[in-house]
Amino acid sequence: MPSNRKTLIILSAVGVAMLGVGFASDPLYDTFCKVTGYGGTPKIADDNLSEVLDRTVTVEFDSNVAQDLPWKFKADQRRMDVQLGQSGLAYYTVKNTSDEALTGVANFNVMPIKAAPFFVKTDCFCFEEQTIQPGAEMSLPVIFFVDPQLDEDKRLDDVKTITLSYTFFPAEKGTLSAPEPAAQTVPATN
Amino acid sequence: MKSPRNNTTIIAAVLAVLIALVTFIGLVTIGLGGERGMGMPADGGYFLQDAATPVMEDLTTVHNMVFYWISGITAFVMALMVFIMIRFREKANPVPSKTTHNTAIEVVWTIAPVLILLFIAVPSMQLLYFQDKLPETEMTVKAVGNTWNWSYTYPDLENIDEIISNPLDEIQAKAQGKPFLLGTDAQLVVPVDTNVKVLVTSINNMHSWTVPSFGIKMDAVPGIINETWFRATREGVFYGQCSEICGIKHYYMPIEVNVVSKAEYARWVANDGAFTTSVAQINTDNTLIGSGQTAAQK
Amino acid sequence: MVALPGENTPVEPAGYADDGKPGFFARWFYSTNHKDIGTLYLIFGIISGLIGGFLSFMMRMELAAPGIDYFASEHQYLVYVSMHGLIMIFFMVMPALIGGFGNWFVPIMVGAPDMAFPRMNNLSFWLLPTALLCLLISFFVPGSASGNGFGGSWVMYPPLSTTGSPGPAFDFIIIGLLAAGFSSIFGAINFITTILNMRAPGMTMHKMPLFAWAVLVTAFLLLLALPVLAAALFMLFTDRIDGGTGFFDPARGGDPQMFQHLFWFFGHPEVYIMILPAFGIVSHIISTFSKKPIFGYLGMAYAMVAIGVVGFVVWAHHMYTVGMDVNLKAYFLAATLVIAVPTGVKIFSWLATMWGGSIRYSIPMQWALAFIFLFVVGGVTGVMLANAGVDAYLHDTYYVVAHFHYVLSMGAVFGIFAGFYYWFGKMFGVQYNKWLAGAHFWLFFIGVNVIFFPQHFLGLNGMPRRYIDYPEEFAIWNQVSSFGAYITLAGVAFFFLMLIEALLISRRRVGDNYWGEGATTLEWTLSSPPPYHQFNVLPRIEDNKDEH
Amino acid sequence: MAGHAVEHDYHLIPPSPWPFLSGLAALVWGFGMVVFFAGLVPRTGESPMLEFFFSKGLDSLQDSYRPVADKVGADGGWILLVLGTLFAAYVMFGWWKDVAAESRAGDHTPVVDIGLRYGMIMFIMQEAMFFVGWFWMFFELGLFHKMRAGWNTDVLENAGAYADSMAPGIKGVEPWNLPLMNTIILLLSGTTVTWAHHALIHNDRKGAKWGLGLTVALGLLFTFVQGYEYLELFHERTEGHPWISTDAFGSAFFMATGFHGLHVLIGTIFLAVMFLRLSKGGLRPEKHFGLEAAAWYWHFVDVVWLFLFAFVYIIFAVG
Repeated sequence: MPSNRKTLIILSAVGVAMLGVGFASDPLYDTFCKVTGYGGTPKIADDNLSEVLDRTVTVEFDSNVAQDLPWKFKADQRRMDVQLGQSGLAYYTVKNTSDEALTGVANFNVMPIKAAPFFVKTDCFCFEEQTIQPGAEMSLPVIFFVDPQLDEDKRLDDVKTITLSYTFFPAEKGTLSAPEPAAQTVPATN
Repeated sequence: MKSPRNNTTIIAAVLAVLIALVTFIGLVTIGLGGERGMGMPADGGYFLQDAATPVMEDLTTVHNMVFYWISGITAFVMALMVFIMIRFREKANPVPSKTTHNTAIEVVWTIAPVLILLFIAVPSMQLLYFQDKLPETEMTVKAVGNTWNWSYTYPDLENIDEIISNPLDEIQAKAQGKPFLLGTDAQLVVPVDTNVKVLVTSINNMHSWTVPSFGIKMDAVPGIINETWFRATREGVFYGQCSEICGIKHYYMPIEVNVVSKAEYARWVANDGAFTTSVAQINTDNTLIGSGQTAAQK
Repeated sequence: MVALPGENTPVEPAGYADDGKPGFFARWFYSTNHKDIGTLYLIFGIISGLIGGFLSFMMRMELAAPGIDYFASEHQYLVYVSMHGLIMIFFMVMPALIGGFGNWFVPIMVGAPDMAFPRMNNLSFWLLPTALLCLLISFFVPGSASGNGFGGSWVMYPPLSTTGSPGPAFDFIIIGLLAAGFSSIFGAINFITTILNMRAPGMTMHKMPLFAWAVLVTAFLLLLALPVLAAALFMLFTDRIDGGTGFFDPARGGDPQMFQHLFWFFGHPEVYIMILPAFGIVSHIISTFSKKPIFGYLGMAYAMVAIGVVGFVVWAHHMYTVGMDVNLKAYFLAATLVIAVPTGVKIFSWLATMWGGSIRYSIPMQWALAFIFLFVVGGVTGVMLANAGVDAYLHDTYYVVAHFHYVLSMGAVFGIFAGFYYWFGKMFGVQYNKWLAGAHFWLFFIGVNVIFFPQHFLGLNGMPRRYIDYPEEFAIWNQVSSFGAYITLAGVAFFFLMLIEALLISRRRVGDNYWGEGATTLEWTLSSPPPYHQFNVLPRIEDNKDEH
Repeated sequence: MAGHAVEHDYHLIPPSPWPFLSGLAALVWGFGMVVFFAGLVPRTGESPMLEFFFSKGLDSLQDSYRPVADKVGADGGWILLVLGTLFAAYVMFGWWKDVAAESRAGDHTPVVDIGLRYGMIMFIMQEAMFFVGWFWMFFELGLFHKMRAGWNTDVLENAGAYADSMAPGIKGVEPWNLPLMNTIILLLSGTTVTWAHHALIHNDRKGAKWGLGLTVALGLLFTFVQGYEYLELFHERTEGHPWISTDAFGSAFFMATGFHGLHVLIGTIFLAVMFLRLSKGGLRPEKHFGLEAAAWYWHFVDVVWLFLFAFVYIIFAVG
């Protein structure tokens, strides 16, 4: 069947070519990135480059500690007035009140929900393991700004206050980070 | 249809109308006339608890409005069924008709529900947005669900410690004159006529912070902070119960909110969270603000 | 026994007695016959119903008075609550309605000799005992530190179902539900293929009986909703493994509320899965006993399709209080209200079918009429609950319990019993005792109303669900409600008396079409019971001038 | 009526043991899953029945969280799991052998054949919905959850910003490396399976065998590459980039790609069986639904991969 043979040949050629491109893609991509600079974007939002508006919102800071983590966790300031687009720097303090080194990890959320998309953190301690020695204290900074685009949305006209809330959870044994010297004493995972 | 068997038709129609009227009037008078629990369920009650916030007042209004509609629909369907069941029973109507279509009526019973639903949807939406939109709140309380109790903090008041609100057992409840399974050993204290923002979260399982008289039910989810608000318009103690299954003591983690006058609240705050000793007179004009409260409101 | 047309006509035993039926074991365990499998499903449904009913009866006993009287622990009560829900939904209503009646009558109604995949049909059935066994095992293995069994309700929300119930009890439930899910998916594939591919010559989609339509829509709902539940259950399963995943673990960036979305994306279509086949059955019964064709057949069929479609986009109305964005709530409010429209079309079409008819109040007709009325009551409270604002008060109270028991315990279950009495003679070749069946109906009808109507009051007064103990203020209506449970139990007793009397003692034979002129679908052209393989010569559906 | 001879083309099947045995196999397998992954850990004295059967592996449940170590694979659950899997494999083998035999016996008339097609389409539909669940979870983690938690608004406008929108700690996998290769492998295998199908239609059995064989080989290659990638990712984890299976993104990544990998395996086996049948002289040019079903399934797996590649890999790409 000549037609089939032809198909076979064409397909094989295409296949080999594709495989070749596949294997070559890694060096090619690397070169591409080197040339264009594309791809190496940092993880957290870039610096705050937005213009600053007159409208002010109050950011309130809230903190929680989940069960089974004997830590004290407080925001150093209860609230902070920021203009839209203006960067804010806030600190939280967390203290280990137990007598063993413990590791925790924080998650965060923002209320009201509709304002959350406009609340941008440029630096944040969330989802990073924090290991604290017994009785030790740690100060955790968070840098944020409220996107001025918030002002353009009519739905958000009533937003005067934004609550930023962090919750510390005990980090599970060996799941979050490679063993570091400090993390050797693993909390009883309970 | 056959030539009308007058008697049957008349009897059926009269009965149907009677039953519809009885159903509707009965449902509406009994259903909306029940005793209303004041801050807690009424004994043997069968109606919403009394409203202590504007949200709950609206909620009651919407509920009643919908209740009229659904009672009417139920009564109407009942009447139709009764009429049909009597008029078209085998004996009264031995030869069935073979009608299978009537476009007009099919259109009517598609359009009519749409209109009714529109009538229902509009106030319902208004209530929904009213509930959701936080007004300028004058103070904040935070309720945290735990297995199995609630704890309350006043983020703005440095001198008030965390209030751990444990349920009272039967003997304690009796001794303190509080209802068993509703009473707690430590209440949440808020002033009357004040917009209170409530932050709700949990530190383990999910819970739900509920005060029926306030029209509030907000799930407490670990790692997520939810916010809602209320403005109590009358003083008194208001009870609620956890409303999201959270483990074995789900039934045993009540909520108790004490709404006091502004003066009383100021005294309570000045007293570091105790009602016992009276404190120097406080100017009632600016009572609301406790020591730690700053300028949440401009 | 009132003489019904045809029921005294003796049926000649020839024709089906030794129609190539295999021996007992091969017939019932290796079965590839849709009628035998349907019977197995019905028996399975009855057994599960007994178990689930026992659980609910114990709950009502406990709740009859304040205080904890019967249960060993609060945990045990929650286990009963959870298992009652799961068993009734997955192992009673679904097997009976879809597996039982669907298997028995969908092939016959579309004029097919059997299901499209007879072997897979049996697989659907045999996964269910496995699944039920897994659920029953979970009673006896540790659930949480508080005791054996899983006490997180049928909705299985994490973290209560992950870190809150670390024992293997819940893993058994996951496996059981996965097995039941696959059973239903295979069943759905089978039904869809049967209905689309095996209709008799001349049987166009628009001539297909409404029960077949109902099962078709149901099957699509199953096919599209269950895999999502399977994915969610897998997520729960791996979340529960040590060092496993963190989908619902906020500490790892997961979201506990996401499970609720996945669950209700399945869970809301699920309630239509349970009620749509009942709609189909009731349509036939109303038409048969009014001696009139269905009014607005096309409207009825497409109303079911509409309910199925809209049913997929309203799931989050179960989650008004979790802290959703208000615009989402508003959308779900509106979408949920829309469902009332096709439902209303169905109700009014049934009434219009009866209008001008010549109504005979046989036992199935009584169940069907009760179904309509109770479904209306349950439906209108659904309209109340759809209002997101009002739901802030009523969510997770007994009002919700009353609502969904009105549409399921009285909707779906009344549909099941209606179908059971309607087709009893057709399935088993013998007729029930009208008096026993009547007693069953009336006791059951009164009983369930006494149980569930007061629960509206409890909910309005503020009593939350899943409570083993409650403040004294709720005592009166709880007592009434529990009293209803005793009445219902008596009704169930009459059901079994009826079964014993009809199947074992009297064995009154019935003819082909024992309901007479109103019964027009194909099953009435067959003997009672039908031959082991029906339609060796396919029936030919003629154009009916009454149709459009 | 019963007296008549069968005059329709439908396929009535005699009683078959396979469904019943499938139920049993599912029971064994399910038990194995629970025992293997969860362990049977009754509180002392609470489960006499289980203690009787599994007394060796019993552990006590100390508090509300299960102890971390030694649970996975404990209690001899793997024996049950393997037994269940073998049992299930045996049942499937027996079942499909029957089906193939029936097909050869001419039971699959045109109308039955159409039914089989319907069945396969429905099956693929439900598989698609299964993946909808995983993708939904994925988008929730990528979009909505971050939306609630604070997130850039311009993420919808460009992929780079989308990647930035993830919470710190969430890292994607480099897409233009092994994943791209896998994409090409799968796309290629899609063409080879089509080739096989067309060759069979033209009764070019040799070509069909070549096409199928190549497809199977490419499927295996995909699995191999995927396994290698997993290995690398696990390796990365031990070197301090611990996102896999620890945070929710890692969970979604692993479970979604893992289930896809499982489907690739199933599809490969499906195709391999077709290859064997073809080699043994089965599958005629005018009648080869088994092969078609395998091809459909393979294309489905392919499409799922494209979605995974686009959303899981590219959008969450790390630089």
